This record gives sequence, C-alpha cells and structure tokens, in this order.
Amino acid sequence: MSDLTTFRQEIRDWLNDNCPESMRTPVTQEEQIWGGRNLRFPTEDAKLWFDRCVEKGYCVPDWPEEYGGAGFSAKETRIFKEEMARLNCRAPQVNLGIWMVGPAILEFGTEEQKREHLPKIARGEIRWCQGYSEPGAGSDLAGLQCKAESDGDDYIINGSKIWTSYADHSDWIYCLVRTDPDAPKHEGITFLLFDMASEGVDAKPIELITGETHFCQTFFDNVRVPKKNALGVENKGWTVAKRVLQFERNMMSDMEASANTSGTTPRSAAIEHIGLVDGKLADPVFRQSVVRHEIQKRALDKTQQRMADEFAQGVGDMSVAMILKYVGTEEEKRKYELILKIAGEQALGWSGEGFSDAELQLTRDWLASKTHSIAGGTSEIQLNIIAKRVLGLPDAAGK
Amino acid sequence: MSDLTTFRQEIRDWLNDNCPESMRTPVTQEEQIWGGRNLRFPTEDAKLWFDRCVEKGYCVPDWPEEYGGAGFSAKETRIFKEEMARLNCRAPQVNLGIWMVGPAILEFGTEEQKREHLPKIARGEIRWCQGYSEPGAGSDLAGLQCKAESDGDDYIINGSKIWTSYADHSDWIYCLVRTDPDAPKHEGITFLLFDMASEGVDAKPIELITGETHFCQTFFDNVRVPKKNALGVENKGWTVAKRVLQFERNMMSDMEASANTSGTTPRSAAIEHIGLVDGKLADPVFRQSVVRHEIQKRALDKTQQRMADEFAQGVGDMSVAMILKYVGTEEEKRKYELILKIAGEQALGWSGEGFSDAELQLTRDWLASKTHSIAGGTSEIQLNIIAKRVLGLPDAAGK
Amino acid sequence: MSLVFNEEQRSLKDTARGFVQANSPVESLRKLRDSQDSVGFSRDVWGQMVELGWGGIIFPEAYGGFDFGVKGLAACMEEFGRTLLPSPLLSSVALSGSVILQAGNETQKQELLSSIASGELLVSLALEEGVRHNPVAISTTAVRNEGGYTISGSKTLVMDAHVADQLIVVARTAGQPGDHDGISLFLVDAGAKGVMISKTHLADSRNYARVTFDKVAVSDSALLGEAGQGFAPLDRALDVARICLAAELFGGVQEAFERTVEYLKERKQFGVLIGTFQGLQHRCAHMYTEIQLCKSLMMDALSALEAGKEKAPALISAAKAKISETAELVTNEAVQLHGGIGVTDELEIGFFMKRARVAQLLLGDAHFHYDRYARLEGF
Amino acid sequence: MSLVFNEEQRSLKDTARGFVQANSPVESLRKLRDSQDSVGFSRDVWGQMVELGWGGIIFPEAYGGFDFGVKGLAACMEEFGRTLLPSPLLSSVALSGSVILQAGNETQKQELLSSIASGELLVSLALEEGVRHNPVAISTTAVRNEGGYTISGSKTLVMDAHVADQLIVVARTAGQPGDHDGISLFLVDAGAKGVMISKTHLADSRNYARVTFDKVAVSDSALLGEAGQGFAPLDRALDVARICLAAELFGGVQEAFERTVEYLKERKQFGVLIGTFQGLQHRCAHMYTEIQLCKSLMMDALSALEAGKEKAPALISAAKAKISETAELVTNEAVQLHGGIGVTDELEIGFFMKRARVAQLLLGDAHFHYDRYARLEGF
Repeated sequence: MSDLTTFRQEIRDWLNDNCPESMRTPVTQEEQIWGGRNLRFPTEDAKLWFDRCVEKGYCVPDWPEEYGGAGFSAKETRIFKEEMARLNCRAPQVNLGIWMVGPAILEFGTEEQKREHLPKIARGEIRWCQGYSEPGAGSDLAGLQCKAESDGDDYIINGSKIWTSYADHSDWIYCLVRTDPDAPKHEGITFLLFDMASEGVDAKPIELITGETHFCQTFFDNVRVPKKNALGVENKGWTVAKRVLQFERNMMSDMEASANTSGTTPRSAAIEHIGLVDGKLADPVFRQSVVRHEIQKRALDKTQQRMADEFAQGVGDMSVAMILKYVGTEEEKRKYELILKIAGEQALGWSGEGFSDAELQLTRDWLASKTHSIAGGTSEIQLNIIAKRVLGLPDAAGK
Repeated sequence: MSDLTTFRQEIRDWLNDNCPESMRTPVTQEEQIWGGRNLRFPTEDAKLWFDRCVEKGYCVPDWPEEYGGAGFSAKETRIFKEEMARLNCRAPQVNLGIWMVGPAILEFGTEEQKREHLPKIARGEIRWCQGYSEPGAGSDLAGLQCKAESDGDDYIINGSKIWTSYADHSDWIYCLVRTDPDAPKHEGITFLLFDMASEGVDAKPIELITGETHFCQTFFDNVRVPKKNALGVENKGWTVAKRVLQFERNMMSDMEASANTSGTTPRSAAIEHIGLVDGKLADPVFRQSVVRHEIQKRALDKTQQRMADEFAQGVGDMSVAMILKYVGTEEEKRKYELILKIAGEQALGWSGEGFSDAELQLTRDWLASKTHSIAGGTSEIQLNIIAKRVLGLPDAAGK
Repeated sequence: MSLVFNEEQRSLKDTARGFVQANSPVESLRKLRDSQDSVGFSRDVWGQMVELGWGGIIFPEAYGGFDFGVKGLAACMEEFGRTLLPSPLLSSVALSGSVILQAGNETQKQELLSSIASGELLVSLALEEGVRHNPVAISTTAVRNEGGYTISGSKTLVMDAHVADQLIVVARTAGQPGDHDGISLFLVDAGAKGVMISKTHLADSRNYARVTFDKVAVSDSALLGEAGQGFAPLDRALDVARICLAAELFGGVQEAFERTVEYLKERKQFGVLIGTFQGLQHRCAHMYTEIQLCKSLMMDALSALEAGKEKAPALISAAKAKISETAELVTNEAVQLHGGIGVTDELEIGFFMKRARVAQLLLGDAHFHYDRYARLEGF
Repeated sequence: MSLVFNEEQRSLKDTARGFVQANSPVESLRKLRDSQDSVGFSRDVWGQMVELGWGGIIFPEAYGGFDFGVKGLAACMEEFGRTLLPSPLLSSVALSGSVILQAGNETQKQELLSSIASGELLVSLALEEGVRHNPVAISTTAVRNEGGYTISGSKTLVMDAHVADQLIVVARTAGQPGDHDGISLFLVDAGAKGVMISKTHLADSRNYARVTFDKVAVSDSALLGEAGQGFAPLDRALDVARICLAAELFGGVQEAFERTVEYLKERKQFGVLIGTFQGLQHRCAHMYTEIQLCKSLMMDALSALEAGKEKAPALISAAKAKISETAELVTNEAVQLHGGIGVTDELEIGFFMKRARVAQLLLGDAHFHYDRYARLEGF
C-alpha cells in the first residue's frame, strides 16, 4: 500500500513538473495528437509534452518497457490515469494503435511482430486504422466479403471496407479478410496488418451528420501483402477480431470523456443558462434531470472501477463489462439532448457569428453522440449479447 | 345539426329529471350493477335508475328497439354518452353481455338467437362470462384445447378455462371450444353459448394481487350443449372470437374511467398532498408529471373521438383503433405509479384504520392497473399487431 | 369541432403535398445549404407559393386573403414539413401576419396584410431575447418621446430577418422583464437607422438572425395596438404560429418515421430483414402510437382554435409539447435504426433530426408548454 | 475504498443467504399475512438472528456488538431482501441503534446498545409526520418544563412500533417545521402515559404504526444528544438506515429479475419459449444494465460511508434514488412479463412489487433523494 502511495506521489510530481500548463486544458478536435508519419504538433507545448511522455513510455504505461511502454502494473496504470485526470493532463496521443491493435499484437503477435510494431506505436510513428465493416454488412461483421487470395508467400487483397476512420490519414491498417470462402462465416477469416501506402489502396472520405469526415470507404484493388503479416493463425482471425472488439467497446465507453471536447456538462450548462437562486438551480425540473444524469454517469464510472476491484479480489466476471458500451453511449445521447434543452439556441449553432467555439463544438458533440451508439456494435447488438451471453436467454429456433 | 341539438337537449332533460342525485357520484366496486339472475340493488336509487334506463332501452342505447335498445344512431349514441358523462351519471349496468356478446350476437346471431338473448341482456336479466383463455395458453388464444365432441344434436364439452371473470356469479358463458381437433389451430374452433347452470360446470375463484377474486378457473366435465347454441358457423368460431376481442380492446381502453372507482387523479392527489402556492402546485417536478399524464390522457380520449369523426367523414381507418388498448392500459399504469409517488403512504394502505375507503380503493386501483395491460391481449401482443398489421413489418421466417 | 380535416382542407393538403414533392424535395434544402445561399430559401418557389395563394391563406378576404383558416394552413404545413421546405410562410404569414391581424388597426391591416399575402412584403417578428422561448422576458425598451418612440435592445432567433422588409419589435414601454403588462408592438423598417441584422447559422440550415436596435426612432403610427397592452394579441398570434409550427414538425416526424419503417422492410442483416426483429418492431409500434396521439392533439388544438374555445391556448401547448417530445423520440430512433448510413450526411434522415431540434425549441419547447398548460389550467 | 465486499463480508452474506432460505422464504411472509399475525414477524426467526449476531452487527464491541460495519450489514440486507424477510433489524438495529450511536451519551450507549444487540430491547424511531419522508418537517413539540419535557404530536410510518419497548421521538424544542435547528431526540417508553400506538396495514404486509403523543412527560435523561441539535446525528443515522434499506430493496429487485428471466426460459407461447422474443430479450438486457449500475452505486455509497468521506451522504442519496427507480421498473416488468399468473396472489412476484413500493417510499423516494443530492452538491 505504501509503495503505491509513493508511486502516486512520484507520478504526481512528475506530471506537475513535466506537463505544460497549456496541456492541462480540454483538447479540441484539431489539437488532438493522432501520431503517424505526418505527425505535426499544433504548439510547442504539445511537442514537448509528447516527447516527454514518449521518453518515459507514458503513451502506453501498461506495456512492457522493451516495447516502448512504462511497464506499469494494472494498479499502477490506474493510479497513473487518475493522476493524469486529476491534473486534466491531455493524453499525449490517442489512436487505434494504442487502444486496439497494440494490445492485440501484445496478446497474439509473434516476437518479430511485437518488435516491429509496438515501439512505433508507443512512439507515435505509425498511425493505424481499422478495416472491419463492409458496405451493406452493418452489424453482421462476420459476413465479410473482402477476399485475400494466396499467391506464394503473399495474399492478393480485393474488396472494400467502410467506416475505416481516418483511413486517408493512416499509415497502416489492421484488416479482416476472407482467406477461405468455403468455410462457415466465422471461420475462414484472417486478421491482416498492412501498409496503407501499398499499391492498390484508395481511401475516400464519408461526410457525417456532424459535417466531419473522419470515416472513409477504403478500396483494395489487387493489394499485395506478405502472409507473415497475419496476426494470429490463418483463417482464425475472428478470434483476434472479437478480442479487438472488446478493446473497442471499453474504449467507446471511455469515448465520452475524450470526445466531449466542448467541455460542457448538463450542470455547467444549467448554471450558465438557468442560473442558481439561493444556491439551487432556478428550474427544479431541469435540476432533477441534471441530477439523474450525474448519478447515471457516476454509476457508469463506478461500474468500471468495481469491475477492476472484482477482478483484483478474484470474484470478477466479464459479463459486467458487456454493459459498458451500451450504457455509456446511450447515456451520452441523453446527456447531449439534455444540454440542448438547457442551452437552447446556444447549443444549436452551426457556424459563423454568435457562437463561441465551444458552443459550435457542442452541436457537433451532440451529433457525434448519435454515431457512438451505432459504431463499434450498435446498442441493439449489445442488448442481444447481454440477453444471450449474460442472461442465457435462448436463441429463436432456426437462428 | 339542429335535430341533434334538440336530441341533446331532450337527453339532457331526461337525465336531469330521471337520474337520482346519488347515481351521479363515482361508483364503487360494490355498488356496480352487473345484472343477472341474482341481481340485487345496493340502494333504492340504484333500482329506480336501473328500471328507468331499462324501460327506455338506455342500457344499450345503440341496439334496435325490438331487442331492448333505444335504436340510437352512432351520433346519437355519442351524444347520449357525452350527456351521461356531463352529469356523471353511473352506467345503469355494466357487464360482458352489453360490451361483448350482445354486439356479437347482433352481428353474427340468427334471428332466433337475437330474440332469445338480446332483450335479456338489455334488461340485465342474464349475466354473461367469457370462456377464452386456458391454463398455460396465455396470449396464444387460438391454441385452445377445450373440446366439444358431437353427440347427435348436442356437443359434449370437456376441458377448462381460466380468467373467466365472475364465472362464479354468471348465468351464461360464451366459450371457445375445439370442434375439429385435426384442423389448423385457427380453424376447428366454435363459438358456443351455454348456461352456467348446466350439469358439469364448476367455477373456482383465483385470488389476484389486488386481493380480489373476480376471476375464476372454470371446469367443464361432460357438459351437454345443444348445437344450435353455436354463434356463427361451426368450426368458424375464430372469426366471431376476433370480433369480440376488438370489442374487448375498445372496452379495456375505456376501463380506466369505469375502473377508477377511487376517483383519484394525479392532479387531485397533488392538490391534496402537495398543495397549491400562488395557484401553482408547490412541487414543479410533480407538476410536470401531472401535466404529462393529463396530456396523454386527453390525447387518448381525443383519438377515440377522432376515429369516430374519421369514419363519419369516410376517411376512417381501423388501424388507429389498434393503439387504444395499448396506450390506455400503459398510461393507466403510469397514472397510478404517479399517484403513488404523490400520495406516498396514503396510497399504499391495505386495510384497517388510517385510510379512507377511497384510499384503500386507490391501492387496489394501482394493482388492478397491472392486470389491464395483460388481460384481453397483453401490451406485447398489441405491439405485435401494430407492427405487423398496421406497419406491415415482416414476420420472422418460419413463423 | 370535428377532429378531422374537412374536404376543402384535405384538398388543400393534397395540393401542398404535390407542390413540395415536385418543387422542393429535401434535396433543395441541401443545395441551399451547400451553396451557402444568402437568401436561404428559393425566391422562385416562394413566388409560386404566393401565386397559389399560400401567402394569404389565413387572412380574411377583406385583406386580400383566402380565409381558409388556421386549420387549412396547418394541413399544408404538415406537408411542407415532410420535405423540410424553407420559406417565409411561418415568419411572415403565420407569425407576423397574425400579430397584425390581432393587434393592428384597420389601416395597418389594410396596408400590410394584402402586401404580405401577395409576397411583396416580408415581415419578421423580433421577439426572443434569451436562449429559450419566453415572450414576457422582454428587456428591449421603447421610450416615449415627442411624436414617437426610441427603441433599444437585442433580439435573437428572428426568423428570416435577413430578408425582411419590416420587423415587428416586441418592446417594453413599461414594467420589468417578466411582466405581462407594459409590452408593446412596433413596426420598424428593416433598413431604419440603428437596426443591425446579422444572420446566424443553426443546425437546421434555415434562416435566423440576431437583430440589435440602437436608439431606433419610430413614429406613433408604428405602434401596433395599444401601448403596454401588446401581450394579449401577441400571445394569440404566437398560438397560431405555434400550432402551425407544430404541424410542420409533425409532418417531418411522420416522414422520418415512414422512411424508417420502409428501411426496416428492405435492409438485411445476418441474412434476414431487420424488420423481422421483434425488438425493432415493438419500438416502431410504440412510435406509431405516439404519432397517432400527436395527431389527435393537433386536431384537438386546431378545432378548439377554430371554434374560439377558451381552452384553445392550453390545447395548443399540449400539442406543441407532445409533438416536440415525439419529434425527439422519433428522429433519434430514425437515425439509430438506420445504423451506419443514418449518421452520414448523404442520407436525408439527419436533416429531419436537425430541423426537429430547432423546431422543438422555437416558440416554446415541451418544458415551456408543460408549464404553460398547467398555468392555464390553474394548477 | 474497494467497490467489492471483502472476504469477511462475502462470508457474512453467504450465511445470511443460507439462513433466510432455510428459515424464512417468501412463503413465511404470506403465512404471517394470511394469519393476520399480530406481531408481523416471527419472534422465533428473530431470536435465531440475534443469536447469530445480527442484532449487534454494526455496533462496536464495547457495546456488545460485532463491529462488522454498515457494509457487512448491507451485504446481509441484500440477502434478506431476496426472501422479503420481515424482522426488526432495520427499525431497531440499523435505524434506532444508529441514532443512539450517533447522538447518545456514553451511559445511553452502554445501557441500550447491548440490549438491542441481544434482542432484549426493541426500539423504533418515530420520525415521519407526512405522507412522504421529510426529516425536517417536524411539528411534534417537546416543551421544556422543570426536570424534563412534555411531548405532543402525531407520527406515522413508525416501523415496528407495535412491538417496540421504547420509541425514539423526533420532536421540536425550537423553530418551525422545516428548520434544521431546534430538532431534538427523546427516548420514550412505548407504554408511557399519553402514548397511543395503532398498527397500520400497508400493501407490503410489514409492520408500521401511527403513534400519537398526548402530553407525554419525559425526564431530562430521556434526551439523546443536545437539545435542538438533533438533526445532524439523526441524518447520519438515517443515512445508515437508508443504505441498508436500499440494499434490502436491491436484493428483492435482483430476485424478482432473476425469477423473471428464469420464467422466460421455461414458458412457451405460440409453440416457442417466450425468452426467444427479441422484444423481451432487450427489455431484460436493459434491466440487467440498470441492476449492474445500482450495484455500483450501492458499493460506492457503502465504501464512502466506511471511509468517512464527505461525499457519502450524496452518494447514499444517489444509491437510494437509483435503486428505487430501478425497483419500480423491474417489479413492474416482472409482473408484466409473467403475464396472467403474474397478477395472481398465488405467484410470489406480486409480493416483491408490493414490498418494493413501500421500500421505495421509506426514508426518502427517488424524488426526495434527487433533491437531496443536488442540495449536497451545491446546485
């Protein structure tokens, strides 16, 4: 216990000494550091902070030091994150390498793959994108058609992926391809890593309701990829894919915190637009809605903490994890609808004068919240999973 | 138009002259007039009011005069009901004869059947119960097992029915029986009318969560029924049954009005237990909940009126009718949950001192509301019907 | 007091439906948005609308109108909502026209209404000062001086102000923000000295502006109705616009719902139509019930208004509140049930959601109208 | 600050589960109800509970207790809630015992707590005066006179008062109803002159009474804590009872939910298990998520209370509010999803719904605790 207390103090001191003041403010979409070959820093402080974190392995604190991490235990990692949050330190970089494919390589990769990819992710040199969904397939991920045909030591990839976020700005892709078209749909899939600069790769942005274009449709026309780039076993890629989906769900439920770049909460909006009278929000109906949201939000945060505590005590159960994405994204939608009601016109600005940057961002945050309960497994899919895997409710006959 | 105005005035005058003051107060469960061979009146006024209505045919105002009705048109019937409601006149009698089997006999009966049954219903001489559901069958009405075997001019009935309301106090039953066990489940059913005093009939009350026992399980042991007692064609009883289910759904959505014998509304409870300050309910959160309920309730009432107006204009559509039972019973549940929150302890009394009769009734009304979204087609069945028949959403394969 | 549109109204509605489907599908709004059109609606389409009589639809014949009543206009608004038609019909006709009808003297009505009806004149109401609708929270002042008034203050959410010829300004000649008394209505030339109009861009890509009045001088004849007694006619005019806006919103809700149900009948997942999933079926069936309830409340409010019932304002609040809540439910579900393509800009369903949120807010959201309903009902 | 019961607490919980399943299934409550038992709980079962140590579970060892803490008690309450066990554990131990611990002087603690722990003494708290929980709306007066006080007033919802040996009366020695200051706590003999106890019968078939105090004379030594300063210790004690009651309610919610899910796996309709219907699956899955959130809030509140965090009262309000709302959802769904048999008295599911509504109300419903949370959070 006292070791961890010391550890906490050390982290706190280091952050205090090393995290520039300007890196302790809410980050905007534009200032987010995504890493990659085209890495640019919006400010000198951002570069300084990034470099210092990379040096200590703090972009991936729980990865082994040999792969660029800090080698922290689960408990240490949690303390690290708590201290980062306490000082409002920005994440030094955020991307799918750190969240998804890195952990997957740690778990399924060969030693060679680990040495090749992990340090680059830890140092933000390579930016990854994800090639899972296909046009028209939606929630039925495993029904994928993008094919990889064997050609000596290589595969030849043909097909297309959709919802590949920032594919047009990414360096590498981890991609599900069908290597055995005759196998049942969950078999015959391979989890493949390849360079987006390969010949035959083309990424075309899709505009969302938020006006943003981080997603692409990505086309593969006879793309040649070495077979050794498969992560895990050929035709057994679904196992890796499922694990990555778990990482994704956990990440999605964290999304709110990082996505809420306007920094507005129902409480802050209510204090600004409704005001306090005798220390109470002047509108009791909105006041109750704000409380409801705060309690739900706290319940969600505490559920994550409880899971960790349960695992620590050996009474853990993965079924609790399955609620996080559903609850997190659904509550996020309610949160923004509530803010819209409270802030009225100021939360519905689109551009131009009359609205602060934070207000214009708020409108996007509201719209972005609609995407989160769809991406990474819709809420309906989450409910199916809970009903069947956790509650053990039966499948309909013939399905 | 001026004819209807005159008509309205005549009805209003007649009600004013003939409906005793004590019959213009909310009716309690005990004072409800159900009719039948054992008809007893709780007060002299009740008898007077009943006799006067029977004489005019006002128990069934829209039935032809030859069968004991008043021969009113649809518009006249609505005016009659509006005037009854305006003066808070109690219904002279309420029962399944008037609501369900009477209209069914009018539509499907032979002239002989009409002459035999309708006047008795209009005069409250025979009380009917309904034999539809069977133990274990639940919402799958058509899966019924109760069998009627041919024996010359008679059927011999064996089996059992559940949720037969007041079977132990009823004189006749309309009952679905299987006359052809080999036919598909919706065929081979006959709609049969018979006397509950027949040999081999036994009704055993079921206690509900309200503490009340109006429902029974009813057993038939070699009950002999003449074949001419079938309503409609042999083996085609499902057609009649479906029509009666429509009557039932309309009746169920009216239920709240007649079932709310405590007379408490969210608004009245709030005024009593929370109180007004400067003409506003002192608690704005409850105030909003009361408003929501009132608007929903008005929307439901106006939907019924709109349907009538649409049919009158020739642009009617039965699909609107399909929402009434679902909306009515679900809102009724919300209404009582709201009253419970507002009235606190006073809405949770069960018996004994400390609670008025109306308060004790309120607790029952709350519990009874739970039965209404199950009886007569569960809310889930209603949603299925809307999804498939109104919206045309497809059936799952294999069903 | 019939709860159904009569034959004349149904025929108007059919005309409106045919008109917008031919002349202003949702795609038109997208084009106006993408080209950052400075007018924000099609003057051509508006010209045709005026020609077909919509400009004077609710005005008495004596003022160049067609006297079809609010019910007739609402029937059309429902159809206009289905294609998200942008036009000055709400701002200039339903709202400003109603204020003039309710508050103006005979001369003002004669002069202004027929010009509005003919489309020559566009008038906008400068009412709101806060982030949400509140017609008594008026701080803008109109100070009496010789022969006129001097108006100062700031307004927001002024519909179509950037193209208006005249503005009706709600200003205070007495009392404090929050008081009913002391509110007065003034006609101000949009080009008058001291008037500054700046267009704002909201999520629904429709037209709103902020307007500031810096010591704007108007003559006595600019006053609409009696000084200090403007609230009552204003509120009556607002009620006309509220139910018309509710009808427009309701049209959009129905369109979004119907598109969603159709999608469920086409889209396959895991080898089956997603419309077969009971979870989705029940949600759609529930939405259908809410939509039917909205329709009944809308017809209830329109009928009460037409019949001049005392309860009409409360019923208009009931309809606007319920339709606003249903709009939130249905547009959110529409996006969610469309899945991935539901959140692309390419699919039009997002346009319905964006318009719905602004229309929910305008002229009072559910929160405002619940409160107003209770107030009018005396509890 | 761990959000999980430790090994000791888990073992206590297992004991509690085994105990009630063997000694007090739901059927026991039905029997007490149907026989109109005048005690309303089994003295025999309560005797065994005391013997097993539950009477002193939260008291320090110095006062004859076992010092397992509120977390330990709550772990057990969850299990007791699963079989709807009626016992004086909440009224006499969690509530009255906590008031004595928080407010009493050393002598009072020594005298009373060990007797409560041993089951010799039953104490009830006479607090409420209105239809809903409100610990400051105290009109009952305690008027100072020579050597003591005279108490007059009426109380309701006094748990287990009909079998209590002593009552703790919340009375006002100064101030007005609504004030925090001026509230004092008195120990009154249940048999004292002027005390009238009348049992009320609520929907949950548990034990409550209305108690009137007609000029009841008590001596100075009856005062618990300082005169006029009773609210703070009372509120701390209430918080202990609130989270224990929330835990009990949560146990019932889980039981009702699990029974419902099991039913869906057994019950066939239209030839298939109703558990295969996606509409019902999604509703169950949603309930599961709510239940998990309740659990986290309950553990959060218990941990904060154990650690003496300043935020503990707000977190207890959060837990009681959320569990109360979830109880309404889950018990209603449990009845509905059981269909026809769900509304019979024969099936036990109705007992859970009836108990839930009373437990939701007791010591503050969601409405009360939402308000309290906001107040404690300063907005």
